[in-house]
Amino acid sequence: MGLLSLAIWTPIFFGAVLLALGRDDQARAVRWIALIGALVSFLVTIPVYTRFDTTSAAMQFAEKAPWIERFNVNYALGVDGISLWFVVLTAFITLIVVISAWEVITERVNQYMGAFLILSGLMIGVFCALDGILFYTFFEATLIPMYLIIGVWGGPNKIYAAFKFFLYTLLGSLLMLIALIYLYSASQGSFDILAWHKLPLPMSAQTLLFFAFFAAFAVKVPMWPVHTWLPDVHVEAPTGGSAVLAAIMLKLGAYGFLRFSMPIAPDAAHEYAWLMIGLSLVAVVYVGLVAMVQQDMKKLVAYSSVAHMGFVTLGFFIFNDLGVQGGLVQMIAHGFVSGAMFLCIGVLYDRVHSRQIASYGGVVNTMPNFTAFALLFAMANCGLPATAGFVGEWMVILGSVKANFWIGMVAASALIWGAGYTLWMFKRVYLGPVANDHVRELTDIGSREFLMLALLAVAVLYMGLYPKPFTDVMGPSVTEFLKHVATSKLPA
Amino acid sequence: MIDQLYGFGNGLIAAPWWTAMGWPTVWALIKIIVVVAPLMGAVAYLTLWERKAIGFTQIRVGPNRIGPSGLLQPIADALKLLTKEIILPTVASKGLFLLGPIMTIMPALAAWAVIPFGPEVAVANVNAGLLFLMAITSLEVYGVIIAGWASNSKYAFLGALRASAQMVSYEIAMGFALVVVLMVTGSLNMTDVVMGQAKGQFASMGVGILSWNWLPLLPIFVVYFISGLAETNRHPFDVVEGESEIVAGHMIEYSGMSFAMFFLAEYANMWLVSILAVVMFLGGWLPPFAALAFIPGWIWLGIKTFMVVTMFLWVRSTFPRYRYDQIMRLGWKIFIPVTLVWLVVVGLWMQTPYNIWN
Amino acid sequence: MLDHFNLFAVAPEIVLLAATCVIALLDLGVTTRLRNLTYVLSMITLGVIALWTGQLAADNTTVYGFGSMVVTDPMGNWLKCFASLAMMVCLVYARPYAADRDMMRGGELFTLSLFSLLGMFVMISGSNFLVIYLGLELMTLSSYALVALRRDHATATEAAMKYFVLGALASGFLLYGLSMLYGATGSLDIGTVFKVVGSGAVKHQVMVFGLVFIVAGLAFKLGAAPFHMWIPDVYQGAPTAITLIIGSAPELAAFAIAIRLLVEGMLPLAIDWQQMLLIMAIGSLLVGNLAAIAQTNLKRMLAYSTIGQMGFVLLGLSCGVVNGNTAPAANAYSSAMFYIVTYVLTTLASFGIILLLAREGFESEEISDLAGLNQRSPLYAGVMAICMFSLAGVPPLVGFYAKLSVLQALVSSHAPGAVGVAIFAVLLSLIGSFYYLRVVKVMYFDEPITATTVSAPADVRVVLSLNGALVLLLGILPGGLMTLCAQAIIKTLAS
Amino acid sequence: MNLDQYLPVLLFILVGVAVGVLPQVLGWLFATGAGFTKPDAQKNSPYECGFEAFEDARMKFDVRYYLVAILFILFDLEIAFLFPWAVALKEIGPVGFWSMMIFLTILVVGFVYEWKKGALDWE
Amino acid sequence: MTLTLGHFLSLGAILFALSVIGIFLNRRNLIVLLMAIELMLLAVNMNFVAFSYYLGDMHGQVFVFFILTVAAAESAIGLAILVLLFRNKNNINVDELNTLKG
Repeated sequence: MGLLSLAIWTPIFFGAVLLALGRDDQARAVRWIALIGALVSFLVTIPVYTRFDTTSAAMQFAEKAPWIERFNVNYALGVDGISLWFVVLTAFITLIVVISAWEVITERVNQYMGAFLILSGLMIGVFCALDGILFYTFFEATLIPMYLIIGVWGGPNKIYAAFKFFLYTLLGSLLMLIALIYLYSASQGSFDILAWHKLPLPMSAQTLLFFAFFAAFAVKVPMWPVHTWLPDVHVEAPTGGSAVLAAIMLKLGAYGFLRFSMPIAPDAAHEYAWLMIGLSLVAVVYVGLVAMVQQDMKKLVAYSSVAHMGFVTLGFFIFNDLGVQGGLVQMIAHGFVSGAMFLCIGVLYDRVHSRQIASYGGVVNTMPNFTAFALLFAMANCGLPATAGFVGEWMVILGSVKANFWIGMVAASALIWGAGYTLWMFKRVYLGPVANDHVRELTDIGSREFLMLALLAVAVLYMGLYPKPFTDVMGPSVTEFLKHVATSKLPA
Repeated sequence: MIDQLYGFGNGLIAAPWWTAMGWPTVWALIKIIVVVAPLMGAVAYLTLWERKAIGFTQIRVGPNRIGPSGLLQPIADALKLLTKEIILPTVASKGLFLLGPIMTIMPALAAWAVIPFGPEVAVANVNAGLLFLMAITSLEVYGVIIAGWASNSKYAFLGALRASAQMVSYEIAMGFALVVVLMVTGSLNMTDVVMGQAKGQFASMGVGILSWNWLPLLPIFVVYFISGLAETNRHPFDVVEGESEIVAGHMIEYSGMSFAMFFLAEYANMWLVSILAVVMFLGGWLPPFAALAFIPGWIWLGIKTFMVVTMFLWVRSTFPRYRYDQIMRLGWKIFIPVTLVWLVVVGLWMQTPYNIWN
Repeated sequence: MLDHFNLFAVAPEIVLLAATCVIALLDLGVTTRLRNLTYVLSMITLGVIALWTGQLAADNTTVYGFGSMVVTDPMGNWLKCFASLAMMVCLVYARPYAADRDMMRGGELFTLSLFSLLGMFVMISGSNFLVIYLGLELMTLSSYALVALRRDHATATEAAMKYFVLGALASGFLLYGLSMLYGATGSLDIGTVFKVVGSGAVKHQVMVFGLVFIVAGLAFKLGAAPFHMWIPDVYQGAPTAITLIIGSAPELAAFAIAIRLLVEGMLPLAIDWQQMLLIMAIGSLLVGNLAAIAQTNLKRMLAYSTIGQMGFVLLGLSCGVVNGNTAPAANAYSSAMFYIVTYVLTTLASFGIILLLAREGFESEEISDLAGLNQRSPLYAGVMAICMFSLAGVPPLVGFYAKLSVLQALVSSHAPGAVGVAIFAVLLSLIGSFYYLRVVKVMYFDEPITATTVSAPADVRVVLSLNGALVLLLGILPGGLMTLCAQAIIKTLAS
Repeated sequence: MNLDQYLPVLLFILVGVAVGVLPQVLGWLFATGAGFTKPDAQKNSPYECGFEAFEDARMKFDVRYYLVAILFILFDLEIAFLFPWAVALKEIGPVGFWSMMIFLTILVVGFVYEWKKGALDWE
Repeated sequence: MTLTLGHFLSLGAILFALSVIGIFLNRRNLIVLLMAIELMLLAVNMNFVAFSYYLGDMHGQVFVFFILTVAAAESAIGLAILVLLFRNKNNINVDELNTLKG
């Protein structure tokens, strides 16, 4: 079994074991097994990074085995510079989520942990898949555990949120399914993504394909105006769900743009770049403004996610090195930061059971250690230098300025909005005098929460201070990617 | 004999339509009347014979007032019935009520169309004769049902239900019996059925009576005869009209000539069943011994039929009435298995070299 | 003709018939409440038949018998194998339910099921209109009686009556079409009909006239709109155990006769019947998916879902021939076969859950009766969830690959408008996923209304778990079954 | 189609109907038509052993009659199957014979089944 | 006037149409419905016999035989269901079959 298979199936195996054997009266054992599973899964991904050849743009650790011979579907896996970091990130975040749920989840623990572990495996699968159907399978399969996570452990309005999440994303991906089948037919019976990259396609076909993929990925990213599911879902999802959703699931969409839309339909991508850029900018500015008026912390972070993802798509569609790499870095950084933000909110929510900004005030007085972490993550969220958030945003802004000054201008304004809503929220929640009795009774974070936040903090700082390992990995692949995208696929 | 008349009528009127349609129709009508008229007479006198026969069994004389030895009794009965009022019960369904007797008498008569009275002598010597018989006699049930339903009387209704259930039950046994006859005959034509019995070892030795079907198919013959009793709702299967419980069954509301129709039909059916028994099991018009071949076939047929029909009367005067559940048990649990078994036996027999029906 | 008997061609049928007769007679002496002897014998029979037909199918040979009135080919054998297995599973699920509802005073549940299966076998084997018709009737007559098996239940008898009337109507339609085709081609033999139809010697209008009736009759049997009206009523009204029996294996047989009549008999008329099937497919997708949303009764919802799923099967059947080119045929029909086989598998499990949850005096028919099932029994909730997600077409469950293969066949046929139809189908299945999700929601998100634990006999537990696992497993590894269907269809088309 | 032989059959049926109709008409003419009738409510009411007829006679009746009807339909059809077989038995040889034996075996299975089930019991 | 195939087919078609109309328009009595179904099968038989005769092919008549048998079995089951229905609902009106209409 190859490394990537191991990375995919280890968490799924542990998840299945938990589902099959776990019982609530053995919650303790279940938690430990889950932790071991998450840890092992994370450790398995380490060699993927360490053994990765950063000089090559080719798919590495490739695996290929016939899966559905009837349709020439293969179990084809591989990572390149674009996808490598997401594999590691996913396993990492899962580990964090398992820790975060340790004492919080008391009912059906095995199902909660199992769902996250399986989800983790599936998401790694999405990033590794080199076959259209395999990709689609993983892509869609993630909906099931997430649907259950939101629906079972979510907030009061969880059912609405779960349905909205499922149906929204399903709608988009079904159109993608048609696109995949169309490509299968157009490529004389192949579901190989890399083969599709080389497939010449007329403009009309490219346009249709582009929009079919757009339907799937834009919803997932989510881009304005199909982002409306995200705040609802984040609000209702349990902490771990929100964290995974923001940290990784959104990246599936953005990743899809890089893997499918742009290389398969490069001409259409160029043609409709204006649209993508426009939507991204709207996301960055408008959604940033919307975030500012939120009363609910989770909603605020959710809108901020939309805005940050706007940066990612913006970076992709300005078609230059800085932009694409910046987008990728931003994705990873956002994975750490938004995950951390949601976990912070979770920490508060576990104690006070409210997400309203108004319910808090002066938390710093009772939870000093926690506030320190929260401050760090808030800084990262608004893109302060030396944090992870800074690197990506800065690269994207530079890239867009290179492409078009005004786009750069507008994008840069996002820094202001980001600082505005994040810091304002920070001030209202953490600073000032103790607002009420709930806050007065708060106890500071324990060692479990400390560990979890510390891990994330290290990651955020490391990435902010020393982004080279990230950009090194991406470099060749991004260059290759841009070269590929720049070549027209229209039949001569 | 009768056939020679055919050419005679043909020349009467010279017109194409006449030879094509007209004459055959007229001729067929003549033949029918030749059959029906004596039949009606036979039916009428069967009633007398029945009363006489029962009288004899019970050591009394029977009807003896009208005519010499009561010989005009049937005619008196007919006249009486003719002048009786036909009552239409107010709650009855009028149309069906009148249809009932017609549906009863029609099959009883129409079945005679295929009965052979001699070699090739039948009103219609059709190839599917036996099938036609099955079909037309099955219609008998309709008359009963319609009469019982239309009367809208509880006794009539119950009687009709019983009668129909009984008739259809025994029709199965009868059907199986016919199938066995068919197996050995290999033809649905009634004449063939009779001629099939003219062959065989005993027939060639001059004792044709032993070659007739009744001997090798004895169980079937017995089943057929008893089923015939049940089919015609005759004693001891007459719970249908059992006077002591449901008065007259489906006929209770009928009077005058309407009632007479049921009566006629019942006796016509007795004749029918008898002549069928003769045709299928007792060699039809064949003489029992070659030595007696000088007597014409139709006389043999008449003698045999008379004997069988007399057995009906004999049975009536001898046996007590069955209970209804006993009737059903006899039909379903005894006759059907017996006929099935005999069917298989005969079939196997025909596969062996000892097959006597080649 | 008598020398062409070739009893080998119908050997499994003969054994099945004999075994059924023996079981029926032995059952007369059985007095136990659960009819253990009958049950065990039925299981053994079905198991043997399934293995045997599977073995025959694996041999990959085509044998004609009785003057080519019957044929055993891989497609038929596989369908028979699956039908026997499905019937086995049905009976395992149905037995406790039936025993609780006074439906097992006699062993008719088993014997009628076996006879129904025999009818399916005959249908599947039929290579002659007469044989197909007889098989069809044997199957449906047994089904009518099965639906009416619960004698004291007004709704069940009403369902039986409706099923009977509409089923008879369907047979009448089919027969009328067959008579027309017989008149037009002068033969009842499907092979000869094919030749005559292909020769173009017969007036097109006559054949199309007959074809319309045949397609209508088939659509009745498959439950495709606009001939679907019996499905919801019968599914809801019949005792759940019987709903399971009539909703699973017979679909396989209906598919088989669709292939036999339309493809083997009238492929040259494909251009005509494909249009009809396509319209019915679209209608079924619309009716099934839209009407299902409004249902609160789980069985009725599954009935509408069946109609919707049949729409996909018909889509698969309707794209085999494009512009007279039969190249896409194998692909199209094998996708339809895969679809229907997996659909039956999923249906078995979902109705199995309903049966499992039903207790004496409680039917568990409403969707709300599933509330909080996850808390009461995570395993069964999991199985049900797997089924629902599979029916909704979410990977990695088998339902997705079924939809994929049908859509793939549709798009790859390059028929004009195929992509449009595919998108339409996909959008409707999105609507469909809403009501499937609702079931999952009720099971997982709602609080249980009763605290009773779910208990079931060991055989039901094991089979149900296996069934659910199979839906998942076939989703993860669908290739084998797909290849199997493809080879079977190719072999059938070649002969 | 040579149906000449069936003309007399048809005519015979018609005559049968006529024989059913004519006497009734005659009877009506003689008795009713001649004005001898004296209908009254009692006479025209259904016979109830002297009791008043108080309800419609078309009531529910025993389900066993249905059972008999159903069984009859089935058995009668088996006989219909046997008819052509019996006619042709001499030509079809052992194969034909044994085919029907198989059929009869199945029939007997059904027969035994219903017997044991009590469908043939009238009590 | 000679009878042609067309006449028989027309008769078959008329009978068939009558029976279909009978099934769909009959709102009163289930027995009538059963009879309509039988009529439908007879219409088909008419077709088969006519075709069989004009084609000079026996198979059609064999088919008729089987249809008759099946029709009998069908009516037997239909009657049985009808009896059950009557016992459960105390009437056999088509209109009363309405508990199952969601």
